[in-house]
Amino acid sequence: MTSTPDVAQASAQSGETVTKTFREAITDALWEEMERDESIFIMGEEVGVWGGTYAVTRGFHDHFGEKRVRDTPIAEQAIVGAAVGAAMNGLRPIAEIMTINFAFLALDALVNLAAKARYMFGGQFKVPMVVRTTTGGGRQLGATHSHSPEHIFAHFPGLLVVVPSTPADAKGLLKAAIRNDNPVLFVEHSTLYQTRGEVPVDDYVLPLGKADIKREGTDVTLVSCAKMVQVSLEAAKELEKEGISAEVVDLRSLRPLDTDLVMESFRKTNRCVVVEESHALYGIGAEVAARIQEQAFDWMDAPVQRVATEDVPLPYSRDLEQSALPDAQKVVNAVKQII
Amino acid sequence: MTSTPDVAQASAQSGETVTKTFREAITDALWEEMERDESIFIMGEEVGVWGGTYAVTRGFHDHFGEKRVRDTPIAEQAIVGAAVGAAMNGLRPIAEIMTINFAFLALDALVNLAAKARYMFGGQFKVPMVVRTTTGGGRQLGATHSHSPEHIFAHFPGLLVVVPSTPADAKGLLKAAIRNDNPVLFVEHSTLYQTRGEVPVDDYVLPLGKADIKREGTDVTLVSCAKMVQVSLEAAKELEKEGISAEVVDLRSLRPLDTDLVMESFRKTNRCVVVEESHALYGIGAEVAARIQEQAFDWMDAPVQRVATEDVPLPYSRDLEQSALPDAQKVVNAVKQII
Amino acid sequence: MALTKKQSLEAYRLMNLIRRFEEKCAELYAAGDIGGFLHLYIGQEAIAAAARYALRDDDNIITAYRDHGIALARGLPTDQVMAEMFGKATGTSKGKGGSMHLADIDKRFWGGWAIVGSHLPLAAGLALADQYRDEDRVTLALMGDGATNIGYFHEALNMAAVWKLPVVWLVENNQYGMGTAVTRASAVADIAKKAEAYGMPCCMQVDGMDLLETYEMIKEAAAYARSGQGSFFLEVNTYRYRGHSMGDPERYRQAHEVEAQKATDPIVRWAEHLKEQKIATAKKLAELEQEAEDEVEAAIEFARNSPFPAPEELYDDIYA
Amino acid sequence: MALTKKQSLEAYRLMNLIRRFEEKCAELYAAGDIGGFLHLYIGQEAIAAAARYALRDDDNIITAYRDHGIALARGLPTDQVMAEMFGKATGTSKGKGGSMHLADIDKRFWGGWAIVGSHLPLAAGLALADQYRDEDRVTLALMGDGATNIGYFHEALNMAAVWKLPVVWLVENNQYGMGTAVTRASAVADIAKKAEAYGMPCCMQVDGMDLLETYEMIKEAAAYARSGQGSFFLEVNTYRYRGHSMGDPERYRQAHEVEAQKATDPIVRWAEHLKEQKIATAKKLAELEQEAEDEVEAAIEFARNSPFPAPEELYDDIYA
Ligand SMILES: Cc1ncc(C[n+]2csc(CCOP(=O)(O)OP(=O)(O)O)c2C)c(N)n1
Ligand SMILES: Cc1ncc(C[n+]2csc(CCOP(=O)(O)OP(=O)(O)O)c2C)c(N)n1
Ligand SMILES: [Mg+2]
Ligand SMILES: [Mg+2]
Repeated sequence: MTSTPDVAQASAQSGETVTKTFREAITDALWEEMERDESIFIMGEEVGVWGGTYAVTRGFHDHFGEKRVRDTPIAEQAIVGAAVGAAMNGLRPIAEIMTINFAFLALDALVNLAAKARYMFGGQFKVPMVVRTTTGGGRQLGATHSHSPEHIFAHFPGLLVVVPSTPADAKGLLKAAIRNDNPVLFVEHSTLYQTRGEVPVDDYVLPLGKADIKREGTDVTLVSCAKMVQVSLEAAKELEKEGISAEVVDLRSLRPLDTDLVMESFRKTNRCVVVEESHALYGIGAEVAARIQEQAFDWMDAPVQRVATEDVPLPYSRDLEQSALPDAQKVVNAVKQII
Repeated sequence: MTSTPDVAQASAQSGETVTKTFREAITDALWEEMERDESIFIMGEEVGVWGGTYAVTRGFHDHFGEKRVRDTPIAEQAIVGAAVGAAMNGLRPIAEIMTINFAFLALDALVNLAAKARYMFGGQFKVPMVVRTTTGGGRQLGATHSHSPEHIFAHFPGLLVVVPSTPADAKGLLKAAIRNDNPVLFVEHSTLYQTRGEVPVDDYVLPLGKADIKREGTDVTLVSCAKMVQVSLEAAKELEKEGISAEVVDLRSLRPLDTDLVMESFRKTNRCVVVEESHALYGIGAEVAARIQEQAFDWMDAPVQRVATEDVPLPYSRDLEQSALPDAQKVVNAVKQII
Repeated sequence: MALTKKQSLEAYRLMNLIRRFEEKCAELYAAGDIGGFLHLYIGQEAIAAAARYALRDDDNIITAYRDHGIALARGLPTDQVMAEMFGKATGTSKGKGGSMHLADIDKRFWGGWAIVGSHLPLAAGLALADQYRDEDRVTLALMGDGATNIGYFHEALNMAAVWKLPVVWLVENNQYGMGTAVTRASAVADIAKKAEAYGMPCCMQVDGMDLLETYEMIKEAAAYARSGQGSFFLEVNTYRYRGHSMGDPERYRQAHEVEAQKATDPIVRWAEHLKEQKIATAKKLAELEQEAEDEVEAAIEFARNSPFPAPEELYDDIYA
Repeated sequence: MALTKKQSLEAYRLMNLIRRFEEKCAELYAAGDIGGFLHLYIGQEAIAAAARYALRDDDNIITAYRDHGIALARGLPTDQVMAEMFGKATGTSKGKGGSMHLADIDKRFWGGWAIVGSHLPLAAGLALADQYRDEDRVTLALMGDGATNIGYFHEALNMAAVWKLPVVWLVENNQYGMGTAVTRASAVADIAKKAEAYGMPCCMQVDGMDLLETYEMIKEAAAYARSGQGSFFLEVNTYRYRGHSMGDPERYRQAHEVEAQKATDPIVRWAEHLKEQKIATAKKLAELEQEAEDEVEAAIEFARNSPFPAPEELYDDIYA
């Protein structure tokens, strides 16, 4: 049995869309929510005067002022911890941890404060907060700055972990995260910020914890999230050239982890490759594979394959780093192993 | 491909054994190693004057002195970080983190310092250190103090993670960990300290990263480690009464994770239940199940089952807490689902 | 600004309540009615009592796992606190928290927290929320001497100082963090010196065995914080008579050290004071002691007769 | 104890080497030869040069990601440092570390480390190992002003103080942690005040634009640490002319602030000093500048002609 939060959210849609970058979609969500609710504020390193190291909160400091857009000292434990305290006491903080690598320092605050505050005191407290952070390798930042360990935070009940892959999802899921009364770790892949996509213009709120089909197909199911959805889609294009039709399922959230769509897809394709950016050991692919054999055993025509980052710290040197990361070719190869 | 350290170690054995508790076995290993090598020292909270909160280092402070048995401030980041620095500079520190819950605070130090120091600088540094810590729920310590997240630390290449289940293994693996030139997280289950078993009297060193069969059987493979080996053995006894023969595989190490024995066993039994103490999501059971379907697909008569801690923070109230933890009955039930 | 006569008597009753409560808990632990870790407050009662009267009822209080004393002082019902010790559904945290995790949101008592130092950024956050809404509450963050060596402490106090958050940081210096004497773990023996790194006004060497002195210092600190000038730091000297938690072998101190400390017992001193000042007769004090004892007995009765949480409550209250 | 003539001239060459190196790195970054994050040391050169001469060659040095200057000062071969920038197999870290992760174990240069503050407990550990073996080395731990707000800082300095570890903690206060001015992030403007929490002797407001003053202070601090009395804390004021890293929009300061700071340029000042003291002629200085420039050019050449790591090196050097 898996514990599940109540994640249904209103989703108003006129159907009208506009092209936006992933970054703009996030900026919009933040801006609109802050305009809507005074109890929301942002805190983090360089979120104010600098405008966010990934330029997501540019202009916020001027517009909302120092009270609601707070530059902090370099103190990840205090950033998350203070956000939890403020959330318990009635505000709706959006804390930013510059990159998820620095969230290692806040693991205790996320797991033992944010995720436990409600249960441990018999439901007295509510912790409506979002911790935004960036993830991902591939930018030659070296071993300490290139982790993608979001599933680790998702291991613990009490904390929701959202991993969007498109501008529209980013907007809809971030709004949902902000409105949710539970702590949410919202993870933005730093190499997605420039990507573009159609985003609903109006108050767009998606349900948290629902996977999504990003491409339909019949021969194999590719399961992934965040940046790896792009890689999967690329692979799907390659495969199409060879007459293999791949369905791409975007998990969108690692807790709750919704694998219903995966099962549905798998019962159709009978084959699956999970594409994940962290190392394979105890990772997303392991969980998805375990669930498939648990829930769709009779539909398995071949073992679920995993494409993950090599089991090495990420090196600086460009080609070497790239060789360690999952790419479309590796996904294609994995598919061919089981088709 | 999984990265593997060179873990072969000498293992001198006269065959003579003596009954010892798990605690004594660890104490012996520490004592003998400290007598053997002056560059080994112990640091941690309450390791000295107190004698270790689990009484493992009782008498060490008097015998080896303050220089080699160092009480530290409450400062997990500095304990691990300073141990890494001392290891880089030629010593062989054994740092103690009182419980693995507090190691959350040292995740960065373990992953970004200990595990990366060698690779990131092109192999210049060596980090021969052990971080000893305790794990496990079931003692009514509440949500923050009852985690068993060792697989999380094992996710990252560079760090070895050892999880012994018997006094003999504890001694042999701890000696191996201390002699190994890589950082090792050595995890002792706090409810195993009182358990007894035969321990070789002489300088007993086991290879790191080798699983072990703790009970032979033919109908189902139970895979586990640490305290869950006990639970699995209990379940095996119950199952025997009903004519089901269970083989119990003890992983003994979560990185390197040796599943060769698991596969061997599985190819014989065609059925497997993984018993793990943490939550199931992205856990040990997921990894083992994923590997079985990858490596022994044709031998699968039924899905691999997972018995894990319920997906809730651990509550204080005794029965409620117990109900959340894996036990023999749950293992038996899981086995019956697939037999 | 001294305590009123009524408060003075109440304080006596309260300190006795805490002590009786703790003594009983020790017994109940031995008997197996209480499990987990149990950290007693015996010897430190004056600090909780002082905080009780020095703060407004709507101020925030947050502390670590050694939380029974301050919880009772804050007015959490003794019944519910004891029921929590027993792990009963009627406990303050429905039996899910236990001794280390008492809380009462209605009393703005934000919990005992068991990871050393982790509640200090929470305190900053609680205060931030009040400051944000222009509410003139103060947050009292109690911590042990050992907690001042951990990173959380530094990050929280620096942040609080930069943002001028209305927090009273109160170190209950009971001379040891588990078995480690202050000077073996802290670079400075006067813990209040650490406040200088945060440019915070501070007060060293407050005598935590003296209810009045402690009361006055907390009151002053709270007034400062409430005035909008920022945080205030208090180092209050005290002593715990019992082990760190149950099962402490106490190799780190001699029995006579503990005995010597009992000479300054806060309850005895307060009794003397009340008698000297003619605030109470010996008989009145004995009555109050009896009341305290009765309250604890009734609480044990309540706890014993309360139900354990139902099995299905396991999955309640994880998410809002 | 002043610098010898030879050292004085070497120091001039060294500071020029660092500056040229950094200027070239900026160009190479723009050209795509260098990737990742690149943090330049321009403006701070005097500190690295001072450390070069104030320490013994067998003392330990450790720093953060802004590490090129101190690496070159420590004598890491310019060729290898540049090759590391390029991610080449001939780099100090075989191309695996990049700009932020230079190291040379033979030179006891223990690396640049990129998680803010994380190298501070490493420094404590390095010093502990020397103390343990009765070796009289000192460890110099360089850090930024921003790093003094993180938990690592507090835990490491407290531990070092309790154990009297021979460390010189040197804050390169370049006025900003990324875009956050010191006073917006730190409770105290005089960062050296933080040393009081650790009972450490300290020195505030060292002029890091003045090579001699900085040299003397580091020398004094190292002598103290070497004498067995424990750690010493130095706050050295400096300024970085360039952005935090490449691509910094620099919204947090005005161009004229940067220009004003250049008036105290450490290299210009040192050139004046050398001329005034008749240690060098303008011609000699120009020669040294040219040498520095040639060395950097040669290093670029070396780096360019070096091979990238072979694909199979990916799995090398994870484990010992
Ligand atoms: C981060 C962390 N490390 C270690 C512990 C174990 N521990 C519990 S209490 C304690 C001592 C705390 O001492 P102090 O802060 O002086 O408080 P006191 O118990 O004296 O009230 C320790 C080390 C913990 N709970 N959390
Ligand atoms: C723990 C952590 N948080 C955040 C960052 C991102 N970051 C890199 S450098 C930096 C500023 C550090 O400033 P300072 O210590 O003053 O050093 P300077 O860059 O000025 O030399 C920040 C916030 C990081 N690397 N590590
Ligand atoms: Mg204490
Ligand atoms: Mg700086």
